[in-house]
Amino acid sequence: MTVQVLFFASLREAANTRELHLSLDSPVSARALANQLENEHVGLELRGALCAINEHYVHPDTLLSEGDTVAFFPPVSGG
Amino acid sequence: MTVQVLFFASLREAANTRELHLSLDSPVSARALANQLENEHVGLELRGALCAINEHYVHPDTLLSEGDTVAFFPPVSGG
Amino acid sequence: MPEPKNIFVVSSEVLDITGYMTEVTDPAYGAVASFVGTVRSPNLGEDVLYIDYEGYEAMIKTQMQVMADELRARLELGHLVLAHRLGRLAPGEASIAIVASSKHRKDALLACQTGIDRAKDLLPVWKYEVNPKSKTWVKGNSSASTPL
Amino acid sequence: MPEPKNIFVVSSEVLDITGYMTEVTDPAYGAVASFVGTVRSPNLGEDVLYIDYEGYEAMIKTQMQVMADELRARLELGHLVLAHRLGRLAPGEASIAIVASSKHRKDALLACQTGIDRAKDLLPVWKYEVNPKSKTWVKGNSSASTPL
Repeated sequence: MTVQVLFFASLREAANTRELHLSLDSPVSARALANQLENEHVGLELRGALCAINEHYVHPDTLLSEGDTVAFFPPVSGG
Repeated sequence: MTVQVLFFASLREAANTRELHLSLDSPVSARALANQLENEHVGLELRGALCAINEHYVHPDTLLSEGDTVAFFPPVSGG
Repeated sequence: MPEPKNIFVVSSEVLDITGYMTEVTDPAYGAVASFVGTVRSPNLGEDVLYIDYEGYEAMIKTQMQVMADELRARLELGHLVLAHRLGRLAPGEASIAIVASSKHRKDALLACQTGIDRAKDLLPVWKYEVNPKSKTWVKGNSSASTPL
Repeated sequence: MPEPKNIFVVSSEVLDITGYMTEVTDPAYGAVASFVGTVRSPNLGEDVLYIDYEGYEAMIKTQMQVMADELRARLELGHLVLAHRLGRLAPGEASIAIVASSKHRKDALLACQTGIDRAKDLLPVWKYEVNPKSKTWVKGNSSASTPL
């Protein structure tokens, strides 16, 4: 299955990209995907990050589905 | 002593004036002045009215001083 | 840190809400809150044609100072505008505005909330409401002091 | 009674607070409240040169809908504007605005108070603050969900 991954703010800088398109072999959780991304991107540290799937906050154990947009970002500081 | 008396809203209409200048023989309270005004102005009913002396709310038993401006008005409905 | 300022407006002109917000905005204060009361129509089921606001102008300003002192005693505020319009107002027009800045968002908002409650207690203003069926002085609030 | 409307704005243009207040004002609703957050300087003792606001625009709008639904479930609101600016902002410029009308003054003010708290929890926005001594991502808030 394919998913789109987005990074923001300091995680965008650490990943050195804003957006990835990935093919995954089997259903994985946001947390498992995060672990895979940390292994593939030296310096990317996702511990403490928030995850959203399709623009909604999710628990890291949520499983991804085909076509999902998964975003990883630091705790928010808007306003 | 002399005092200025002001009426507002429905009391202005009932008194048929916005302003009076009165000479009083002796120190009187706002309440005593109100009674005197009701006797002098047919149809003026001050029961339930608020009193202010020199732009500050006062208890009706407050004594007037030379030169005071005494206002009588209905409960306020601003905003 | 700029000196916190009070601005009191009593006027029969249209209230300049945008101007008040500009007046209170200051880089030293990160929060600006406002409350604006407008003439409501329908009211109690009847369309309102207009409301005539009568006020005791000198005392309104004196009581605005009382309000500002009360608010500043309780809240850490930057600049504060208290404004009341008088005269004839059509539905939807602004009759009262409270605008405050603060370093703290809660304080700016509380100034508006406490401020509008106190304005309704303290400001000597009376509404004469005119609709197609009746013309009446709006029943008021006497909590500012003991009535006669 | 007009249909209550939500207006969501995410933009790198100057926030048009006056326009938002006009949008929510309606004779059917007697109260209009606003909260505006502005870039504060000095912050933590240092003059701020500017702040770059980065946002996840699509998700900001989705979360503004979540916020509006939450607010309307609890409060009786008229019209509601939720606006967040992105990009480079100088001290004193408005970064966020919440503007609400209501028949009830308390509800309009509570929409602003609850709204700004929820905006700081929910909206995916990050601040990069630049002062003469340092450039830093402002430490954020993770209360919207369980972090990794």
